[in-house]
Amino acid sequence: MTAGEEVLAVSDLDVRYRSGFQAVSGVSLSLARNERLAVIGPNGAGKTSLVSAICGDLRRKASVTGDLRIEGRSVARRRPHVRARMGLGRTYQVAQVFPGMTVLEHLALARIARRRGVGRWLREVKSEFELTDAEAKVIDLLGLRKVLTQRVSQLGQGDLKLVELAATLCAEPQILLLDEPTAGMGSREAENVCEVIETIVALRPSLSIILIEHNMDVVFRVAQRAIVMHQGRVIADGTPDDVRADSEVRALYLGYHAGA
Amino acid sequence: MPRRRFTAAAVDEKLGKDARCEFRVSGLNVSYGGVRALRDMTFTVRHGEAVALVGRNGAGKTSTLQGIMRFGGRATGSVVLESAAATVDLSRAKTYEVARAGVTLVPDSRRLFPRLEIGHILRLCAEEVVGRKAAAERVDWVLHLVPAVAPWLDRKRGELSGGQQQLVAIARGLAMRPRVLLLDEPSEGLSPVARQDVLEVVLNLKRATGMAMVVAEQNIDFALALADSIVGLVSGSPMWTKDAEVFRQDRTEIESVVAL
Amino acid sequence: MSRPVVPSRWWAHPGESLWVRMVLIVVVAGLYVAWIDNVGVNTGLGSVLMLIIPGALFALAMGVSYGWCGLVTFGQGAFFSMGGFTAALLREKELSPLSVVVLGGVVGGFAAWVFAALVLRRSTSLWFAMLTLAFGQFLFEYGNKSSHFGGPDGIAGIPRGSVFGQDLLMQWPFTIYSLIVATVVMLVLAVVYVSGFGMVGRAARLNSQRAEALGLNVVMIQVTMFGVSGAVAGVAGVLLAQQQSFFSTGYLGLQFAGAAIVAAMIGGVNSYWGPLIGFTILALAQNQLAGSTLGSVGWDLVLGVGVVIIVLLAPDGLMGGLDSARRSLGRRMTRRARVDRRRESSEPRAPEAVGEGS
Amino acid sequence: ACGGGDGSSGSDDDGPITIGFFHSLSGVNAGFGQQTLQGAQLAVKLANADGGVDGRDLELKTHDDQDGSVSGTINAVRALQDSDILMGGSLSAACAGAADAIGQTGKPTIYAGCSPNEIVSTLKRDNAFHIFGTNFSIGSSIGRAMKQEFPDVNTWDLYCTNNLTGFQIWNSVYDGIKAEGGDVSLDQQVLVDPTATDTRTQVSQLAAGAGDASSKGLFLSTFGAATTTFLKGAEPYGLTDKYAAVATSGAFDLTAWSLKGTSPQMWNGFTYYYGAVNTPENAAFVKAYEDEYDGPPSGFAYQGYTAVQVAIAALEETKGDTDAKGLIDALGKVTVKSPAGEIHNIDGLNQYNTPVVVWKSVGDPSAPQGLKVLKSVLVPAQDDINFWQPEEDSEQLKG
Amino acid sequence: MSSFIVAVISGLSAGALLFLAASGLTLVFGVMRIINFAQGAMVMLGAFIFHSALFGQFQPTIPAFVLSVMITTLAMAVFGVLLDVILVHRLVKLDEVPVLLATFGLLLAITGAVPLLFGTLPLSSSLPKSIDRTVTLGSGVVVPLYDLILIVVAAVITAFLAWLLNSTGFGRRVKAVSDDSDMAEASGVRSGSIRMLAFALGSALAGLGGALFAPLVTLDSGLGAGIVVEVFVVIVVAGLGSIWGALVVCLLLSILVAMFSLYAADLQPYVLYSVMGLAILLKPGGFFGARHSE
Ligand SMILES: Nc1ncnc2c1ncn2[C@@H]1O[C@H](COP(=O)(O)OP(=O)(O)OP(=O)(O)O)[C@@H](O)[C@H]1O
Ligand SMILES: Nc1ncnc2c1ncn2[C@@H]1O[C@H](COP(=O)(O)OP(=O)(O)OP(=O)(O)O)[C@@H](O)[C@H]1O
Ligand SMILES: [Mg+2]
Ligand SMILES: [Mg+2]
Repeated sequence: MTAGEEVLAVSDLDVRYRSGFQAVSGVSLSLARNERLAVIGPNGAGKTSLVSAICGDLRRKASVTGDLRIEGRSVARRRPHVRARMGLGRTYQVAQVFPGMTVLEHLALARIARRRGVGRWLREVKSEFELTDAEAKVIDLLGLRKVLTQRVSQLGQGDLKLVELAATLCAEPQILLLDEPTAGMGSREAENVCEVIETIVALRPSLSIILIEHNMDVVFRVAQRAIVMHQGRVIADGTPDDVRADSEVRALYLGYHAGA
Repeated sequence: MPRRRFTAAAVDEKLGKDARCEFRVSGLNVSYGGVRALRDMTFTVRHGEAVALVGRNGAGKTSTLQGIMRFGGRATGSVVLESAAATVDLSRAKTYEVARAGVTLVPDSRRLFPRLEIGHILRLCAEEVVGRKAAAERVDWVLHLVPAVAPWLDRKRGELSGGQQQLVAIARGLAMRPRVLLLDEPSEGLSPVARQDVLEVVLNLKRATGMAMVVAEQNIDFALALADSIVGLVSGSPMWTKDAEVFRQDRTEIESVVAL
Repeated sequence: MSRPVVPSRWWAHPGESLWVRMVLIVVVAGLYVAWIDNVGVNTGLGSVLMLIIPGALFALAMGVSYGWCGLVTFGQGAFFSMGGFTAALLREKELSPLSVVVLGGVVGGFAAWVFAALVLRRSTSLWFAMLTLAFGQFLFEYGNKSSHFGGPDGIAGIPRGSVFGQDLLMQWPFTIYSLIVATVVMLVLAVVYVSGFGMVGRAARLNSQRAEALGLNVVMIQVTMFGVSGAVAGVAGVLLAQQQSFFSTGYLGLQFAGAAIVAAMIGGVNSYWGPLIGFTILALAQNQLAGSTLGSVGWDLVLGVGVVIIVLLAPDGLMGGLDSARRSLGRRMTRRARVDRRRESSEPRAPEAVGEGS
Repeated sequence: ACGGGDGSSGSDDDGPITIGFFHSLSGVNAGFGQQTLQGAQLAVKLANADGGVDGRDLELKTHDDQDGSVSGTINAVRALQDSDILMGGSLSAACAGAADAIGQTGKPTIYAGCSPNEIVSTLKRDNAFHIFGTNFSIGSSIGRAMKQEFPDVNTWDLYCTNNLTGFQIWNSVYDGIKAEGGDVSLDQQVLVDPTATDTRTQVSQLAAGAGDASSKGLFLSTFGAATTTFLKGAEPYGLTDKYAAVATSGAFDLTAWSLKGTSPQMWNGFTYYYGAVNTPENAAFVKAYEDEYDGPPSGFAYQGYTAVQVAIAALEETKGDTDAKGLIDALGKVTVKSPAGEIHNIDGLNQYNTPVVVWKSVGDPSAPQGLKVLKSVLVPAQDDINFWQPEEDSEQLKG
Repeated sequence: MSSFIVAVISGLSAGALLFLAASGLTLVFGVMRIINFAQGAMVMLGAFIFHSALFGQFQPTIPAFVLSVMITTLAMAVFGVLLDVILVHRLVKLDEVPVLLATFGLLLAITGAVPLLFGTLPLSSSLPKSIDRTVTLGSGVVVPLYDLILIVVAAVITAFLAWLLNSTGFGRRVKAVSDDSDMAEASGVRSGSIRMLAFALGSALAGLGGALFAPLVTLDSGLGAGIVVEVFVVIVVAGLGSIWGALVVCLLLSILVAMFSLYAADLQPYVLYSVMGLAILLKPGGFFGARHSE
């Protein structure tokens, strides 16, 4: 488990939607253990499609070709839950939650998903309602404690994203894929999200992260490396500073006069 | 009030067919599922002028344009078209009525109908506004203005590149005989060359027809090249409205809003 | 470890004292039936109860398949009938009625499980719904033709037998017997409902994509839950067959399954008690309306309009409505409940932690 | 704790005597149920006009069997609960579902319907009496009549619903012909799906293979809608005219009624057809019925009427006493002048010896109900036929 | 050989009727992504309306027959508009499974309303005398004239629908609305009205199917549920959204059923369902399915 070991390898990935639109073309990337990679690019560049393809969420919507390896094992033909059990965990651009459930139940679900063995199905859900210290810390940082027993249908879009993040973290993934975790949030919440990511990274040294973000502050704070996508292709790859200096990136994404 | 006041013909009759119109938006609020995305947006565009909305991702540019069209979220506030002769209040109009009154949106993701051929799309949209008889003529006029589109008439969306689609989207907007053209990120996803093409088309149009325009842009060069005044948006609220001339010399303020 | 407080909603969900409540219900119902038998009104509510039980269990099976894991089925009558025909075909074997019940449950459950496993791996829940309809119809055709199943005239002479020396031929022993079987089924389901498995099933219904992304095998969960639903339907079928001494292919039709869907939806598909209550209400209502035009000829109209209204206005049914009414009663009651719990709670820091945040 | 012991919880002695009516009043079979109800109502009305039974009025309480659904069975229990004597039943599932309750309460019960052999045998309870024919009695009566009318027709084409009832009826027809010493062989047999709505394919098949049918018979082992659909499919081919004999079972008058006087020449066997029975009782019944309702009585109306007649006869026997035991005894003893003739219980069988009418008719728009009777035969029930114990059933078509 | 041809032709005509029932469903799905469980019930309602529109004539003249068919089609179109105003426009926002349940409710409601409106006795009417006959095709094959008429009508309807959807302004608007209803609205298309029209057209097709079906059968309230099962089989095999696909599958399936009733009558009831099962296993989205959005 040394850092630098490759945990996720994507090679030559194509995503073509049923409508015929090719959203991702020939993307290859590799993610090392404990690496934090940002994916940036204009709207419609294919960032979300890339992440969804990695998770296997596009099965019925698009044809996905190319190879995909988690910890060296090819998963290109595996269903999403298998990939998740191999360590993938993701959040969505528009928070995906279970509308009738409470926040606590979301956390319990993630915990059940994490466990192995038949026993996890049979235990009463209530016994899953206890938080570990790490989870309690995440919950407190995200300010979710006061809504723990509320149904998520009563929460706003921003809070939903926090709930989703907390639940995803509860499932203890090895590779965390975050799709615009701070979009639609105020600066304070965005700050909290960053802090949570930092906390988790500190607690779990083996965690790797792919972060899609439009908020450059977050990108600079969290990511060690950034790739830029445009029209389904990777057009730049490097440290955030390198990327920012890249003229094509400036032209296409940051704008010609982006401050350096 | 009778609905027919919003047919294209009725609006023509009221405002005067080729009259110079002023387009006023004031106190526009937009919310999505209870979450406010835009607060108190106010601006005015005169005949032959263009306003650019600038701001970061998620600042509310798209929400402004979609709020004017009444689609997407829930919008409140006043939207009026005014000529010397009369005023048409679009605050309570339905989306298609706004469109028929001559306020035309070129949306950010282009949103061409995938199952229709380009020629049919142009024809269809023209018919809705100018009627069946005048439509062919109108489409010819558009093809004359944007000749690049002519060879693609029998293709479908899936057979066009992003930049090509953008041109078609603009052509579709023009086919609807706009008094006010709402352009959402017209330069997005375009190669610099394509961007130059689009800019030329739009500038020509402005000069030639005196069409009023509202442009949502992240690309400052594009915005400055096109607009006469600029509205700076920060997290859902307009911060300032200034003459574009101010920024042609000094861009610091605009960059502080748009860039990092 | 901290344990946050969870408000109790026992009327929508079985709580921890479930066993006590169940036993209480059986005792009360039993006493009631015994009482009416003693006063001599042997065709009163007691027999209505006996007649309602199989239907109510069947409605519950609908709830399990749609409400608990998101699979709409128009062909659940197939598994109900498998139970019923199990009893019918074994009518001469002199088996104990309880073992027939178990067998019927196993047959229905296994068939449902196999069916779902074959279909669900390949298609969505929408196609699944349509396929269940065709499946039921297929068996209907088959049953009607094959003499093994008595054709449209059914099979009669199904014995009730005796349990623990108690002859079930008479009405009230049979009612008690049905009640006990139903209670056991409910207890098993309660275990499922409050377990992780039950919650995961609901998650699959609410947002299957999210559930998969969390690492939950949605297809496996749905297939298993559908098996459970089939087993409940099978048990209900056996009970009906024993009660009527008769079973026919008529129960395979859309009509029968449709009424159960409606019942489940009226009560609230995703609640534990909902389908039972929905069915009881419907049965009693129809009983009351019988004789009026609306109650007889136009009953389907009432059902149909009911479904439409529920889908549009109250997708969680009566139980969901009660639940949100309770919630909107305000925080006061909840708070009081919390205070009470705090007194009971042996855990020192639990309640204080709630609501205090970072 | 036996339920049968205290079945007298009904009405007190001064109020009206209640006859429970339990039948399909909703759903696909509602038409039949409603007709039966009309017959029963007429009988009650006539009896009350006559002063009731022993000075007490009769009252009919209706309950819907809802096609045998579970809540329909609940209604059966209710029907038993608030009546002194119960009549009803037409649909298999509903009858059978209620049979148990009927047996346990020990209330005197009259089944007016329930034709399939198996059903009838499952309904057997000591307190219940069956007064009309089964598939077996109707089929074999048709067979006998066919042999007498068409001694030379030995070859038959069969158009048959692909289920047990369809098979049973044909097999009984076969037995009936054989019993008269005839010879039967099947030429074409075309099976139709009982749930199918569109059966033109099968009809055209029959037409294509009919060949020279002038010496053949055609038997339609179908009911109601299936028969109508057949006739419509056969119309363009002129198929029914090609055969020497065409026969069907069931309440063909309803079918013919819906065909508005266009039905072809057809033999039919059922418990009753008003135009095919020549008794003074029938004339009175038809007159009373026509006065009360719009048209003449159907077979179902007759069944309802006769069932109530039987009930009244039993009540008169007990002098209005509604005690269950006495009534059951009376039901075993009485003789009733039904429109189709005198009927009584066959000793020890809880089953009446009701005759079967076999008649030939042709559509005639000017005739009442659009049907003209050309000929009729009343086949008395054979005393040696025991409906309760149907002969061993076959999955094979005979012939 | 001649019985073979007869079977093919009667299969074709049965398929033509089935298609009239299924086409409305396919159309409505194509536009609104709504699976209308009640389509079969609407066909039944059409048949009853047809019967009423004959005003008691049992065997109408040809003009009366044609007029009644037209009245029925029109009445069902109006019914479709009413349904859209009351119910359907609310369904567009729901997920597919609740939609299925709601339209199932509609099926129940129509089935329950029919006996209230038209009475409980089975009803029946007949074809005009002059078309209720057979024609002899070459080599002694005798087939009912009406079978041929039905086949022609189905072909005409298919061609009409294909023309309407692919070559007219209405068709383009329908596609635009179903592709992206918000954007269509922003392009000036009254998407609500287009939806209403499309649904009315779907209902009108059900009415037409019912009217052409009515003279062949006895009408009772059980008719709707029977039709819906067959229609679902077609939909599962054909996939949703393709008119031609629906036609082809209706015809092939009906011929197959006819063949079975000719050569293996015992197995005939199972044919449809076996084909359906096979289709699910081999081609889960149907053989002609338009892209099936999740
Ligand atoms: N289901 C779909 N069917 C067809 N095209 C799709 C679908 N989903 C996305 N697309 C198209 O694929 C392209 C890439 O979309 P994607 O969501 O991956 O972009 P993104 O980089 O995440 O953009 P954003 O920053 O706006 O989230 C877009 O042009 C989009 O229109
Ligand atoms: N359909 C929607 N549902 C919920 N929230 C939305 C929706 N559309 C936009 N928002 C939210 O509204 C806010 C404003 O978004 P908007 O699209 O107007 O921004 P924008 O300035 O156009 O950004 P961009 O440069 O990314 O196009 C964002 O926070 C976004 O998350
Ligand atoms: Mg994205
Ligand atoms: Mg935007």
